[in-house]
Amino acid sequence: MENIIFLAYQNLTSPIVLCFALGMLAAFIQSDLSIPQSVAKAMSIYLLFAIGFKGGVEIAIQGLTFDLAKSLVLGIILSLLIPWIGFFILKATTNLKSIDAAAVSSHYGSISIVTFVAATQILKASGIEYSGSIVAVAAVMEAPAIISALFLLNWHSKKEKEHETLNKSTIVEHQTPINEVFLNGSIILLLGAFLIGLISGEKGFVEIKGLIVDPFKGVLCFFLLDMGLLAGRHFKEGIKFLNLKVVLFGIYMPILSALLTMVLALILELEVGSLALLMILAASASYIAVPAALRIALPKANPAIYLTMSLAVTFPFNLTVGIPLYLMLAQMVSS
Amino acid sequence: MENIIFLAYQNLTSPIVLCFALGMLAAFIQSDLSIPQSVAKAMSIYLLFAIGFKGGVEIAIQGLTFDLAKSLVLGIILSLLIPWIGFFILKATTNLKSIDAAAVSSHYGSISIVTFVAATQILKASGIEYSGSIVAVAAVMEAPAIISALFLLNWHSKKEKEHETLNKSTIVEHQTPINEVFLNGSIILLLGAFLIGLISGEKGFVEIKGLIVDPFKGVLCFFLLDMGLLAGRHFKEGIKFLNLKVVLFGIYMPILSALLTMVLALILELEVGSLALLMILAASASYIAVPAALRIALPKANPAIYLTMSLAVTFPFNLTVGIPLYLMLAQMVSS
Amino acid sequence: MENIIFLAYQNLTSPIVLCFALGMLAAFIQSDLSIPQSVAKAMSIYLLFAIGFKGGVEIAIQGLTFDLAKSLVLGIILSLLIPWIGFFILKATTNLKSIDAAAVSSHYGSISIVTFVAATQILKASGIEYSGSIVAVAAVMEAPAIISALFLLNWHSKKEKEHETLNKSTIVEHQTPINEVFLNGSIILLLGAFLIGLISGEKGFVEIKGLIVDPFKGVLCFFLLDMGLLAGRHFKEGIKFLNLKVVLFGIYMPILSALLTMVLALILELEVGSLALLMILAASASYIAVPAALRIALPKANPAIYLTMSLAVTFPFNLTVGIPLYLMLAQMVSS
Amino acid sequence: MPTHKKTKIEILIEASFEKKLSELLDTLDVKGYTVYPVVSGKGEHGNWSRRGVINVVGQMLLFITIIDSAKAHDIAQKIHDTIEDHLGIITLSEVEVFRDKKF
Amino acid sequence: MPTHKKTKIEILIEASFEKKLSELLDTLDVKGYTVYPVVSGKGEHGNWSRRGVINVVGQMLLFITIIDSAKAHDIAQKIHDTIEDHLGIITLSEVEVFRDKKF
Amino acid sequence: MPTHKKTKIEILIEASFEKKLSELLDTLDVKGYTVYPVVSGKGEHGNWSRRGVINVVGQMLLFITIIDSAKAHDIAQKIHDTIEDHLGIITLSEVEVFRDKKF
Ligand SMILES: Nc1ncnc2c1ncn2[C@@H]1O[C@H](COP(=O)(O)O)[C@@H](O)[C@H]1O
Ligand SMILES: Nc1ncnc2c1ncn2[C@@H]1O[C@H](COP(=O)(O)O)[C@@H](O)[C@H]1O
Ligand SMILES: Nc1ncnc2c1ncn2[C@@H]1O[C@H](COP(=O)(O)O)[C@@H](O)[C@H]1O
Ligand code: NA
Ligand code: NA
Ligand code: NA
Repeated sequence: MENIIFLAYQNLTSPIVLCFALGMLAAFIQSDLSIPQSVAKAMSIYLLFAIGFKGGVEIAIQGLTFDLAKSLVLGIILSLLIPWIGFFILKATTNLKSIDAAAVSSHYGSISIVTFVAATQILKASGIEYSGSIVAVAAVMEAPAIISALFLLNWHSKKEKEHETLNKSTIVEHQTPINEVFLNGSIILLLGAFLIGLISGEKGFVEIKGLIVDPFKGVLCFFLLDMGLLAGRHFKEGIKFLNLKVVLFGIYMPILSALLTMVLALILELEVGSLALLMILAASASYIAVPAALRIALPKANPAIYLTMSLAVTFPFNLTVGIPLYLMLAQMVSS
Repeated sequence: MENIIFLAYQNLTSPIVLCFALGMLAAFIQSDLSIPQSVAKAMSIYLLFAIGFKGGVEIAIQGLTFDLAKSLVLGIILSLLIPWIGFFILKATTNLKSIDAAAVSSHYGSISIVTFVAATQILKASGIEYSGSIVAVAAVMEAPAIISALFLLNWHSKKEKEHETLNKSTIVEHQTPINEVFLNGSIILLLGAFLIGLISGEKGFVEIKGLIVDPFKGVLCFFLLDMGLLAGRHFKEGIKFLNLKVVLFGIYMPILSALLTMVLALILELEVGSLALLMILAASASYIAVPAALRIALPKANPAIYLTMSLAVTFPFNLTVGIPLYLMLAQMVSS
Repeated sequence: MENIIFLAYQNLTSPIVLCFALGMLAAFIQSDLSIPQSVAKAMSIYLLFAIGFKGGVEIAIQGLTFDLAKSLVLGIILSLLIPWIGFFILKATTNLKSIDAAAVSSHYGSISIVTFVAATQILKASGIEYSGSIVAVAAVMEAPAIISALFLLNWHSKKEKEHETLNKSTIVEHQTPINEVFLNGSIILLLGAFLIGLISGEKGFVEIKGLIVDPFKGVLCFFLLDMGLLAGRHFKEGIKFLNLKVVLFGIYMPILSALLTMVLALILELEVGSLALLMILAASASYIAVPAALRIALPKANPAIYLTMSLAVTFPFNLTVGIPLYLMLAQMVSS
Repeated sequence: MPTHKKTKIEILIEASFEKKLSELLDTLDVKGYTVYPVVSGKGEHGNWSRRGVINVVGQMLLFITIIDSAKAHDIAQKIHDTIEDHLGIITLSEVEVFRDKKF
Repeated sequence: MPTHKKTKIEILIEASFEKKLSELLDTLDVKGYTVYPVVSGKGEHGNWSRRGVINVVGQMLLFITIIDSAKAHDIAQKIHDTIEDHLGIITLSEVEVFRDKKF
Repeated sequence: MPTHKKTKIEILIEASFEKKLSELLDTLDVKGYTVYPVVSGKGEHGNWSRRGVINVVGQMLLFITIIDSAKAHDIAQKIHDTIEDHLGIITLSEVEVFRDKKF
């Protein structure tokens, strides 16, 4: 208990979380503070490259571990599974349309890389060991959730045909975006950087450490400042599309995903660091790759709903409360 | 005397000042050299955050000093007072319209954060101790000058009513912009970073030092390159709106403000570092927050006049000659 | 022989070359990965400033060497000479129009600063000493090639008048762009940074080392990622304008230029580091300054041809195969 | 689907006045508008350019709104009068749209 | 040189649909088009702004194509029908050009 | 206030030619112009895009100038002839303005 209070305190007073809070505050009081879009994009490229690269270097040094192999399999399973769970919960507890329920739940199957990175910082601070190579799991978890959601929507709409008449265009265009997800810049970058790290190894690491490691945490701060601005603005615009039951889903669903991961991981006997990070990946919700893909695949789904959920509800929750919570759980079950 | 020559030499051969000179030169010879606007904005966000944060960390370590408290009070007084002095001098010595005189002088009551940062670099180089927390004074000095200028214009236009018939729209809209000044991104950022530094303290500092401290001076160089380009281009376009008397004001007014600060600071018995930085803040003129606010509050004032004055006359003067001068004065009176 | 294999291996597994490869790959598979234009421009400003500055600092420390003086003269000669050689080869072996042949060959007389920087990284890795001041040679080689090409085109069109009737507008506007080449942002920046390094010397170097040196190689990686994307996209769009003979020119011409440099340098007795870098400068082809100038000077020349040649054929060749090759040659003749 | 004649009002205005103009349009009978970036320009008051400006002072934006032609002149007139000090230029032209009710 | 009357179609559309609209235009009888950036806007569905968005969702672009007036209405109609879900607005207007054959 | 009919000339041109076109407009009887950014386009000569270009070669800009209709055709013709090599397209259309003298 003391432990979690300490972790939570550590977390809430870290510059990273405080920068996010500053961004949210600035958005709420309508300040004109903003980070240029091109710079925000550059920071996200930097962060993706840096963690991908470091992950690859770790494998180059340690070799491929069995732990990582197991984590990869588990990650894909979770990414496919979570959208189904989320969909049925949303249909049972809220009045969201099927298409919006599918869209929202596919975000929870996919992942948020910034949540992952923020978590690794706390892991480090609390002295829990983990391998940077887990970032490979993050990469493989991005896309399956989207496929899963489109599949379930198809299945659902067939099943419901007699009751509900879904507009034909609801389910068109399912084919096209899958390719585009795999060609999505952030996935290519993450995997590419991973490979570059793997090939150039420790020698390469030493060469570019001055950019990839030293300023990393500072860049993360600025990125979270921008995320705070964004989350705040989305919250203000988007909250009118959500009712309390939908907002609550954005809070208990990540906890549920983390618990599910914990149970499955126990069967697979993962190490505590991998376990904690996998729980966090499962609990996090996408706000970049998935919205971009769904806007094309499911144009009738309302982006205000899914973006507000993942960006303005679940992301802040995970960043402040979720991460220390999952971490404590991971430590408890592992010891 | 030797001292000031040494200081001036140090200053003029520092990469910071040389970069500014390169920018001005490039503008004068019409090179197409330019730094993308979004990157310039990102650099200014970085600089504001870094100095705000470091200021907060210093208070977290040293505690709030009496010196800082006194400096804060003095800063607000100066910011309110200087526009009045500037206004009467301008009305007495130049043919500027009242509205332009008020607009120009309000810039001199407010501050230029880059001038402040450049000065801290020289303080460091000359071994004078100062507390980074003085940046809090910079934050509180931004806005009062604007309020002061609007107030004095109102007062002046009432007084002059029988002689001069000021267009009604000259004095409308005085209310709106005050809010906007406080919500201005740079002020929120400076204060926010200050608080983040205060809360996360030394631990937070160590975490993000790799971005906030190590490349700081280099970023300052690139920022000053951009400032030089800007100042050069403004000078070429704007000089036709200024006559010699107005240009001279841009040189003696900062000296006057610095001397006034020196006198008031002696009464308050400030330490030499704080004194020097306060003199520099008083001497510096705003070219971001104030122009943005005045363009709305006083649309009839000519932006070419006030921007050219603060950006292309006073800023270069302070950067090259002013800073070493004020510094030497501060050292003289303190010893 | 072992040496070149080792060098080539070192080169091909360096993060720099791998990042370039990742960019090309992403372009070929049509990923939407892209680095914002303003950030790419900022990186190029950073790189130019950093190498210019470091070059100046080295002269400030070592003084002007005779080796550098000889290199400067040789650089200018090469920049003037190579376009003529290239032009006659292109006219003899390909069906390019005279204007396109002149345009292409002027790119090969000028230089690519990124190729130069990439080469210095390998020199360092292989322990060959060189002086950063050679960057001054890069600066003086940018422009003469353009003048040379315009001159030769004029001469050629006069000579050919009886056979070929060149459209009058082919040879207009030769005067204007020369100025603009010297005012080109990248040349001003390179020379300006060189001077700043020279004046502020080691003291200035220490001040901004945290930005100019430590993250340098990492920034170079990101820049090459962007270059890869660009080269890949240019290749796809531009290859249809080129036939095999033209593409081959993009590969043997740099080797020829490097050999020519080697011979001339032997006469001048350059040191091995300078020799290697001069060979690389001669072998590299411009894709920034020259295209911008020629688009105005020779509007009838097809930019798809010259940009594809220098960016998508010669740059990748030099980066992967050329640099280790020239380096090995330089070591062979010097020992 | 038939098309319907509407009027397009284009307003070139200082960027520092963006918020005020949006507020003004909200009070007028305007159902929507779109804002476009501007790079540079030249007029009686000389040159300006977005490049190398440190803040919104000295930048411009283009507001475009498509409205019922019957109301267009009056609305344009009101905009013109209110923002005169921050105005670049204001023009009206004719366009056709599909969705009559939307504008 | 005489000028020729053509029709200009302007399509304000979500940025995430850029690729699809390009593909659609390629299949229609359109000889060229140009895409312009957009900063922000307001309509029935509320405000949006390019600033502070993390990816293409929530950004817009303006496609402009100049075509033969005889075909314009049909082509505009087809575009309208296909991209309805991602549409901001679509307008037609008259312009004159020098090179008749080009459009 | 009554409105006055003017002609709007729109010139899509290579960015590398920006300075030359400005200089050309200064020599013609043009009282002002505004330059807008362009993202990408497609025409006879294939695709181009502002994204991922390393310098001005391969980018475009849109110049717009509003002038007296009586002079418009001649001026447009002159622009067309001078910049042909760097031209995207050039169009003329009709607009109304309030300030007759300004254009
Ligand atoms: N005739 C015109 N055509 C297009 N844009 C114009 C025209 N006149 C002025 N402008 C634009 O309006 C801005 C302000 O105009 P002015 O107040 O005349 O300096 C200029 O910088 C241009 O961007
Ligand atoms: N009357 C209008 N004039 C100009 N732009 C409009 C208009 N109505 C809508 N728009 C643009 O189209 C976008 C979507 O419109 P809506 O679907 O009505 O929210 C808005 O955000 C505006 O950018
Ligand atoms: N019909 C058209 N409508 C709009 N823009 C066009 C059209 N044709 C050409 N363009 C623009 O002009 C550029 C050059 O055209 P082109 O010379 O035909 O390749 C294209 O890339 C487009 O941006
Ligand atoms: Na997840
Ligand atoms: Na001041
Ligand atoms: Na060369």
